[in-house]
Amino acid sequence: AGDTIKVGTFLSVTGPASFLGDPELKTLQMYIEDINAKGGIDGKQVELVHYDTGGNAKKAVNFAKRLIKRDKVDVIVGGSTSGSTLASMPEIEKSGVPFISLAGSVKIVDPVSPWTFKTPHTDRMAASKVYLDMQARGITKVALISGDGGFGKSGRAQSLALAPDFGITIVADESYGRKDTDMTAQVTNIRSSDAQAILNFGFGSGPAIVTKNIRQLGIELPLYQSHGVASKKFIDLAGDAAEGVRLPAAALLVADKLDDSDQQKAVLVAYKNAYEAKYGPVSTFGGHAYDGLYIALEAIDRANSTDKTAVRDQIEATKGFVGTSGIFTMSKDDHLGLGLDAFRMLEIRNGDWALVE
Amino acid sequence: MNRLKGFYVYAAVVALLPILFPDNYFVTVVGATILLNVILAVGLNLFIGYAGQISLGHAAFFGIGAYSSAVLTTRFELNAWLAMLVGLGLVYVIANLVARPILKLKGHYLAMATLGFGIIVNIILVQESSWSGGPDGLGDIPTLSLFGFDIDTDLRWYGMIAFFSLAAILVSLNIIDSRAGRELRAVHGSEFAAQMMGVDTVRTRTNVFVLSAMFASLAGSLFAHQQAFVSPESFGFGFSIEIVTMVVLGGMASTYGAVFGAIVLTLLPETLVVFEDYEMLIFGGILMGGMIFMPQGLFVFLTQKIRTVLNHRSGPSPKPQDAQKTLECDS
Amino acid sequence: MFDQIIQFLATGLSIGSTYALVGLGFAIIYNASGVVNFAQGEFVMLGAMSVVGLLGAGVPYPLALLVAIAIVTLVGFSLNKFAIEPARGASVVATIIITIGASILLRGAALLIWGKDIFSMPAFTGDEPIQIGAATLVPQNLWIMGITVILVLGVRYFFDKTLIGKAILACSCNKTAAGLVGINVKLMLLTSYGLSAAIGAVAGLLIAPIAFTSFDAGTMLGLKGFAAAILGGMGSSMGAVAGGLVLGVLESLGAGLISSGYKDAIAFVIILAVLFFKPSGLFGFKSVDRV
Amino acid sequence: MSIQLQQTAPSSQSKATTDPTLKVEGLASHYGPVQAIVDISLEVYPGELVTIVGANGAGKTTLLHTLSGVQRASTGSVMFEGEDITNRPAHRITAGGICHSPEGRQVFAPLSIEDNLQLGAFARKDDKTVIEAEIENIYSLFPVLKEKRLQAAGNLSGGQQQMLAIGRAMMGKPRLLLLDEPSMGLSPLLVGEIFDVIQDLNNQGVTILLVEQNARAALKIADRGYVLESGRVAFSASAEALLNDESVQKAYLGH
Amino acid sequence: MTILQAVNLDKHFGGVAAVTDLSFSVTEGEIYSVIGPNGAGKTTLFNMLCGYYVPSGGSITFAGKDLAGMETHQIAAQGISRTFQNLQVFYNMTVLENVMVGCHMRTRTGLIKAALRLPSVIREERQVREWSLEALTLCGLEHLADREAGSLPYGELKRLEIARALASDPKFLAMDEPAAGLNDTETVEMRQLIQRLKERGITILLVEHNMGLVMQISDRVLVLGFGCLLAEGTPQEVQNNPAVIKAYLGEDV
Ligand SMILES: Nc1ncnc2c1ncn2[C@@H]1O[C@H](COP(=O)(O)OP(=O)(O)OP(=O)(O)O)[C@@H](O)[C@H]1O
Ligand SMILES: Nc1ncnc2c1ncn2[C@@H]1O[C@H](COP(=O)(O)OP(=O)(O)OP(=O)(O)O)[C@@H](O)[C@H]1O
Ligand SMILES: [Mg+2]
Ligand SMILES: [Mg+2]
Repeated sequence: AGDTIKVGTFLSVTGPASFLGDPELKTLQMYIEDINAKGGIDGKQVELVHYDTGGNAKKAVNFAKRLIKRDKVDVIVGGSTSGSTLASMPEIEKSGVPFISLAGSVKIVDPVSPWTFKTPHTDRMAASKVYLDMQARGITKVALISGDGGFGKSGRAQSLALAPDFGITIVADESYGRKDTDMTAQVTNIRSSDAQAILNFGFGSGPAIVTKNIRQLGIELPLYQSHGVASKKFIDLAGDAAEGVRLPAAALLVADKLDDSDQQKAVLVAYKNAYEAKYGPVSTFGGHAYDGLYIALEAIDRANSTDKTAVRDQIEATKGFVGTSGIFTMSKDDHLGLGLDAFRMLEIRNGDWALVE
Repeated sequence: MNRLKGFYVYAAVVALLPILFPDNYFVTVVGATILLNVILAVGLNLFIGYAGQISLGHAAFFGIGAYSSAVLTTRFELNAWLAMLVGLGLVYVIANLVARPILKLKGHYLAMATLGFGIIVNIILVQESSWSGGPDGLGDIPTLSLFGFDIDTDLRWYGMIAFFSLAAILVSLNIIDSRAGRELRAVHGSEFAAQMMGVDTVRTRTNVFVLSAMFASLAGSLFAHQQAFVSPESFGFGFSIEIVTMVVLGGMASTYGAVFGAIVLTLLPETLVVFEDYEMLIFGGILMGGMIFMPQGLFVFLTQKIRTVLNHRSGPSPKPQDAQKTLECDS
Repeated sequence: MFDQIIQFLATGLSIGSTYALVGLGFAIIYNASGVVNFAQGEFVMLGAMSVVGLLGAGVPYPLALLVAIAIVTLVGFSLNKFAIEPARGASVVATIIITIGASILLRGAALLIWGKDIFSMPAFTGDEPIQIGAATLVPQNLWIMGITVILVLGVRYFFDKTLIGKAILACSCNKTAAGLVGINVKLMLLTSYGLSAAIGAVAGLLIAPIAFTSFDAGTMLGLKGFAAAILGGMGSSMGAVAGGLVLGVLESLGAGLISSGYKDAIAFVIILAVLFFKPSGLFGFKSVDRV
Repeated sequence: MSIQLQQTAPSSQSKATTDPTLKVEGLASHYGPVQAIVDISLEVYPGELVTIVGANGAGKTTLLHTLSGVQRASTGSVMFEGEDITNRPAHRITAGGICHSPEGRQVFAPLSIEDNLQLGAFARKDDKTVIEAEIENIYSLFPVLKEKRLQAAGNLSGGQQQMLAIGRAMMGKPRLLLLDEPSMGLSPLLVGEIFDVIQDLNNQGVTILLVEQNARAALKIADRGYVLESGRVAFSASAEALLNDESVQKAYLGH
Repeated sequence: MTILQAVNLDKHFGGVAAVTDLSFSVTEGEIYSVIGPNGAGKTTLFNMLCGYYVPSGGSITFAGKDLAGMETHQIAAQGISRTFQNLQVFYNMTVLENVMVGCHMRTRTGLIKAALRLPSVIREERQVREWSLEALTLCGLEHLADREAGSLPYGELKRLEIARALASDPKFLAMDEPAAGLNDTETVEMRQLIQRLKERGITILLVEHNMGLVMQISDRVLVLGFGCLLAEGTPQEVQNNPAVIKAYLGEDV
């Protein structure tokens, strides 16, 4: 590529995972415009090439190819869902283009593939964070419920695998479909188990319905959700039933409530203000795109070229990058670069997020 | 007699395009997808267009083929071609097993049953993650190789898929133009009269169902190796509908119609991506418009147009009314 | 255990009622033209989304409900007038593809108008759970079941007892003859599209308070409604209800007693089994064709 | 056909002065590029019974379909009681007083016989009791229909369906009745009866245009007849003249 | 020699008895007609013979074989063919193709052979075309061979069904009202056609309301009334049977 830096992206802007892809795209567009207005990177303008996968893995593969072959992008920041990321990875790895995924599954970076990175916390981290909190409350018996999409399934697998490490037994294991309209049956089973808490992995409308159904059936157990519901929308949908729900999430949701000494605060507040001024309430998902974009561009900046290998190496050399999800320090063996501390445990109180400490 | 004139022209175009544009995304990548979809559409057309049946679960066979190849080559390190054959065999068995109960049904009931079958297969792929990889899918599928040649570039894949795709069309043309093909259409025209002429219609319907399922399985195996990754959502209800749409939009009971439908329906979204949020609106509109103004299908419409232009038939001919020749109601 | 099963049944009947309503919409258009309207789910979505939009614009709640039904009915009319009617000579399958196109178009339109968000809608009469025996339901569940019963009886009366209802049936079985006895086939089709759009809208605004709504909320409901209509016997209003309730209960029992991951598969296996023994559904007429 | 019969005036004297109930001029109709009827002109006067004869494929059915709005006319005009009804939709033509018992019966198969008959009166505004009385009347003509009144029409035997189709057309209380081969599939006993019924209706003042393969019987009760050949009116004459015409006998009456 | 034998046949639909305790036999090479009022059960009898309806009781034997339990295509394979009162034409094919389907049982090509289009397939196609044209010619339809079947008028469709049935080279042909919709002159042609078929050695079972035709060509006539046997005999005998006259023919015939 000549005098522009081409950033390619394929996102689920429509379809079931549009709540991921939509803020991600907006974030990319907003910041690239901003960067270009400020003179670009090394004097080069940044160009964004984007395709909407509609959440379809097959399309993701073709669009990845299209980005590589036809648009000849320098770096790819995209892949809203784990499914579309995993699907396009073989092609991207084969072509050797640096790729920063915005999807959650731990499988993307474990085992590490040479060209693929990611910015969101993994589902394994989410499960660990939840279990830590449960441990602190003395909970040992947990009812698990999850959506049967990629996110929920993967979260469920991690939750099942990690439970013994935290001395936790899973006493119920239920699931629901993406478009199910009522989860009372599953929740009824949970009610008759001897669980001390409930953990739900899922996104979209499902978790909100689960939350409402749980309260309707008069279950008063602590309810944990995953980072899949880390947007204001969840509180809107679940309404009163959301009170007391806990979830692990990036600090972005509570940016204003952070201590001023918090290293991330400046970045978070800046992102939040910029995004909300233009589009409305932030979600953590757009933040992942922010992190991915800046990690990529800073690597290109440091590499002083768009040579693919050089950029890849520089991404691996990312150190202490303060993003919205946490502080990233990557390496050859760690293509995520976040620690468990990047997650904050939040609780919904009075229709708003609150930090649990 | 030039029964295959159209086929030769089409084959020439398929062969020439990559020679003229060897590194063009729309030729080698989208083109390969089109050719793959052609296999699916041409196969399903035998069942829907000619035999007059309906299947809303065809993607399931596509998926079974793909997963057979994926699982056997990754988990059991079976030779890819062997895996493909095993997939075909598996689909043969499954299609035969479901055919008997399912093909008892007619019309919308058949649509529902095939749809249900498709959904069940998809749920199994999602739930049985221990071998299927679940919703996250299954990756690292080795590529195909032929005589020691790895099929590892888009161009080679184009060639590979083109070969099978052309073979599929040829087979379909041959079948239609034979006793077996007339059997299919007779089942469509009047099942009982066909039986009275000695056609074992249950067997006919089963055979064509199995055959079109095997077309799909073949396409699935190719797809798995080409993409090196499979996940259940590629084989869901939506894709089943898409294949049916290809067949109908192109023009039912016409092999070239199915080909045409596959081309249009693959290219359309690929070109509409630039419209972003308007994509769905436009796509839906085009689909409706196409069927409203060309209810017989694009291909039939175009060939008729060309023929009338060539024949210089003057004078407007009124639209034929759908005079009902049969007494029976649609069931 | 027994209490649980009661709860499963109650939940199943409530979910099933919404499937029944969607299935009823399918039955009406099928009765008039032999076509399965794949945009039926989108009517449901549009109903709910319109209410959300109207409430957002400050329209009072009960009025918003009525206006939403009117809007969707109009959409139904338009679908017939501008897409189905002009496609003269289209086969049943071609017409079905038109409705598939319409469903995509309507979803696309909803996306442009309301965006991708999921919306909630207030319940008709509050969220306070009601205990009925061993089962807990919310008031909205009762609204769903009640209105379903009323609509089904109405539709059944319409087709069985009124001449217009019979005229609609006549259209689907022989358009030519229908015209010859003086039935305005176009008008009947228009009526049936309007009617089933209205019923779809009602289903939408009944269920949205429980299950939320978004531009793509219609697809799955449409599919379940289709399954309900087929299970009960295509074209029969009682069948649609029976099919919907059976489907709902199967799902609920399947999820509760066997496996929530496989609950849809269980439901479909049972539908297939029923069709195997009753190829025209639970209440469907055997097709009458003589040679 | 070569012989020249004189173009007959309407049979009964009074009719000559009245306007025709049905006046068809230069009517043509196509199926796609195929022309099925060409330049057909004919008149039917009030109270007349006119029959149309012709070989298979002559265009008789197409003509009736074009009159009743099932088939589009490509040129020409159809006037009914002085009003131009060319290419009006079928249901409006029916409502205007023309009923058509079509070829191939076309009963509403899944509906009951009673429903079929009720629908026959769909275009009428009459009172329910009036209609019910008329249904009873049809039942007395065809008792077997009453016996099976609640059964699906599709399960009837061929001849029974034919009775139903005729009954359904009669239920429309037409001023002009188009009958396409009403005797087809009926037993000899009933063929006789059907012709009696047709004659009765005609005597009650219903104008009738009758297409029949049983040309002899048809001509016996008809006032006039038209002979159709390859979509054209070859000639027309009084029924009596046609019956006695040698070439008509040879071509249509089996002699 | 008896080719078809029905013994105590019964068929009822719910409460309606369509055929009751009917026994008769057809001799090889004859024209055997079945007449009777509308709804007497004639078509139902055909439908049982062809396996479309399963008899409620009784049996049908064809050339010594019991047809019970056989499927329609197996019955067809015995050498039975038929035409239909409610036309069952393949409207999605041309006239010639309709008849070519009739040759189904005389040919072998299956899916696989067809897919590969072996030389034998091409040869067979040629043969089928020849047979079909022959059958069309016999029925006077050869000039319509390439027309879409859907565009034929009613009368010609009836003859098309006969041509199709003939293409299967049947031993036994059941015809359901072949003359319906034909005028008297055309009926004469039909009579000649049926007679030619008889000369070819085809046994014919004829249902027809046209008494002129029936009485002229039938060897024997069976009269059904309300599903029961009313009379059987030569045309002469039947015609003069008072019960038949009362129930079916009417006084003035
Ligand atoms: N649907 C159609 N498509 C094309 N051509 C048709 C169609 N229907 C009829 N025709 C043609 O129109 C001509 C007139 O047919 P029509 O059915 O009116 O004849 P008819 O006089 O009623 O014959 P019949 O005595 O057999 O009923 C015939 O040549 C026929 O082939
Ligand atoms: N599937 C069915 N269901 C119910 N009744 C039936 C069915 N088939 C036939 N019938 C009844 O059985 C009787 C015999 O019918 P069939 O068609 O055999 O008469 P047919 O002798 O052929 O009369 P036609 O001369 O009018 O053709 C009729 O009363 C008919 O209503
Ligand atoms: Mg005719
Ligand atoms: Mg009969």
